[in-house]
Amino acid sequence: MDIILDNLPGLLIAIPLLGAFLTPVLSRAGDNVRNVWVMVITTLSSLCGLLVASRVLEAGTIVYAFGVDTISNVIPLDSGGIPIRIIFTIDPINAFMLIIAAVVGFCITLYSISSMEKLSGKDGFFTLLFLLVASVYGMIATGDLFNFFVFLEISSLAGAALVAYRIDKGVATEAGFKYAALSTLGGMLFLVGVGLLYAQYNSLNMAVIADRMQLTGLDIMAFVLFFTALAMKCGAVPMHFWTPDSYTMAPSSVTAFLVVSSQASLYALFRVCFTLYGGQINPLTVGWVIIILGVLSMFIGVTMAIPQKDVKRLMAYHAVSQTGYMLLGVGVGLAALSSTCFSQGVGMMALKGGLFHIMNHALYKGLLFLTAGVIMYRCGTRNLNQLGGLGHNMKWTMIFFMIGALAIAGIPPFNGFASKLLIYESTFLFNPLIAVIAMVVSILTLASFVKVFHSMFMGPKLPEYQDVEEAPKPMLIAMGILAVLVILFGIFPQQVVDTLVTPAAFALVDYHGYISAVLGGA
Amino acid sequence: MIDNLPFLVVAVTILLGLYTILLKKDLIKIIMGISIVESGVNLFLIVLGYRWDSIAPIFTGAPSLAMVMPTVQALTLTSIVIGVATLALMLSMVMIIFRYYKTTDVSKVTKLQG
Amino acid sequence: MRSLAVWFTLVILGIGLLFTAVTIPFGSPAMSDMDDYFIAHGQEQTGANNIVTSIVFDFRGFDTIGEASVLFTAVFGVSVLFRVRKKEEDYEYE
Amino acid sequence: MIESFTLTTGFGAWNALFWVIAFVIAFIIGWLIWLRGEKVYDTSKGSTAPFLSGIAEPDKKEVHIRAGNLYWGYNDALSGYYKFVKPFHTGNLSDYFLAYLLVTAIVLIVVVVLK
Repeated sequence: MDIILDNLPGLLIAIPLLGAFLTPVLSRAGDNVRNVWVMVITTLSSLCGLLVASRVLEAGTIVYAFGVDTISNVIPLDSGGIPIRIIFTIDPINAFMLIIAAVVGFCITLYSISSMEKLSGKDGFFTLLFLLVASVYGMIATGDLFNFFVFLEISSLAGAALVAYRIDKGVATEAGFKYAALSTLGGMLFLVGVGLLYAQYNSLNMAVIADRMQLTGLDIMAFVLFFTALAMKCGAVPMHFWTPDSYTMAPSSVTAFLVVSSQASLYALFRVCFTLYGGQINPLTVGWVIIILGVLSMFIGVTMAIPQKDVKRLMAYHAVSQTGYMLLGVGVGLAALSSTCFSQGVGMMALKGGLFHIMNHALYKGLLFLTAGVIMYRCGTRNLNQLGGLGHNMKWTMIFFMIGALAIAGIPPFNGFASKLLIYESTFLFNPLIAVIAMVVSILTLASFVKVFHSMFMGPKLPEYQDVEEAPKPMLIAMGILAVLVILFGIFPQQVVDTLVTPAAFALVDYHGYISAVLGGA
Repeated sequence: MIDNLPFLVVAVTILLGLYTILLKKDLIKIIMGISIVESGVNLFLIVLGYRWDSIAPIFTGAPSLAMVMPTVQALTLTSIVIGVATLALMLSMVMIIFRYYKTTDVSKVTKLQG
Repeated sequence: MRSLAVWFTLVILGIGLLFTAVTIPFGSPAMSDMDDYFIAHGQEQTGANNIVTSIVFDFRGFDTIGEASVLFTAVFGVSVLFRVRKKEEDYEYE
Repeated sequence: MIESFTLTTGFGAWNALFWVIAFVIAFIIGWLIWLRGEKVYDTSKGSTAPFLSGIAEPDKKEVHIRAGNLYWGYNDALSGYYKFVKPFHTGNLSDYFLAYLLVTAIVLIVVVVLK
């Protein structure tokens, strides 16, 4: 038992990879065997993620090295204090992201078991899905820059193949190709940055580099390459163009997880700004760059969303807009923490708001994409101009959609409000104009979801959707889990902030803690 | 300056790749541009590890000299395989796009817009 | 307009890359502690005469798993793309 | 008890409980009104059909207001803004690359200048 608990960070990657490698073999035995196998693997991997997270929150940062029994062997005496093996470093913010990936990963796998049953090529689908899950876990957990690049590439490739999965007369392939090409270029430029850091510090470990960072000209070049590659992967305006395309054409369950995968890039962006270049790069400049990207994302995302007629494309633009909130919160945190004009409280609150919003966004946006998937599954169309009157037959879907829509618009008592409140209050103290923009964006979000709600669920029963049925049970259960979490996080926000978000925010700021956790002693 | 010729080659290669990506109109050519950038990055990694007057990091019967840095070579191996994999996926996607759109002109593969 | 942006981008990135190229010392790396460790101990610890092999398959073996997964992903991506599909699967996007 | 529902932001506090109570009260009022309604009525004689001043009920398809007709005023008022923003979303892959690399260049300038 102990050996399993000690090696949990390794199992985090191993279980989904095992699932991926064996799914095509086991699907020879029939659909039922494969479904059971998929459920077993996803349950185990989600449990594993949650266990790792809970151990981190209890006992502090886990440092796990591959290939040695004891951690002390990783940094031999004559290697100049550099870890020679690949290290997983899981501190509270990684734990926070792991919880998101575990919860959403479980829900979408459950959902896709029944949403995929009509389609061909299911074994390939689940294989790629598990690879995507494994790569997201890896991106979150790893403490090694090159290893991060490898997982980034797995997530781009698996994501692109899943986006293109439906083909849809070539349109889905177009979206997948755009995603693959952009993220490959992003990954390549990221690798240039890794090389630049390696050239100076002869290490690939984030903690070592953070410890030795001197901010030479090459480091600044590397910072820019990291920054834009990761900002592009998380879909910040004006690099967001791939987001609506690929979110629209992917199967809905995949879209819900692509949101998490872009948030893993977002996490890495914060890791680069706070830990890797912690205390070295000018926080005011970088903070304002992040704030400007965030404000642009919020505003352009939401205004582009309103006139859309494809429901998933509309939601995808909202994903861009909500990413803006996270960038805004963390950017304000970065800028305010360094500035002497503001108390530490403003910065920490903004940081907490931004991080809490990541979790809330993954939950309600996942829920919304899953409801859009139900509409697609039952009605065969996503065009808002053709839909109508579905509320008569799809009561549960309507309720779930309502919960998600109210949460994304920041209506209390749902979870979107709790995190937006933190962002509003701190941003207002930082710069009132930005807070006003954030509130206007929130109102526009509500307006566009009123439009969607009206045109999908309201109105008389249309003749073509006379006999539309409610979604199948597994899909309802998956949506139900997310909906319950949305409500719980909205009613008990303080508990969530205390147990998950505050440790994460402090871990993000405290880069000395991260370095000493890996290198031992300060 | 002239000592840094390999790095200049890397910079020029990456720039050529970026030029191809930005200014060529054909999807295949864009993929070629990405591939050129990849080659530039791989070359960059290899060049990083070079030390004057040293041999490949293999223990043979040769008189023992200084060896070049091995880590970057291992990274390059990984990076090459990743490059091949992405290339294969992107080319097959272009095949499917061509099958349905009957074109590989990047300005015509724009069904998703607005 | 577009070509202006393209040339602006290329010039700025070109300056950045050329600056990088002339700044990195070629042939005499600033630090080489980790690599010296590999050269000094790689043979005895892993039994490989080729140090690159010992790094690929031992010290950084986890990257190699990732690399294999990338290859696997690409293979499955291609096989999913070229699968035989049912006619009614296509969704008409307008 | 009440504290467990409160989110303290450091500068203020917000309590979810009151919203839940408000929702519950609103639901109860609505339910009471619903209870007072007519329990039995004859559905066979067209008492559920809409009465539009004696004109026949239009087709279901025409009753429902489609999404394209919603927010007409909003779109019209902001048409200048949309004329500016929409052309950027060309769907052309080269433009996607250009946006990414252009932002890289601009951030490079900004970070180097304001180091």
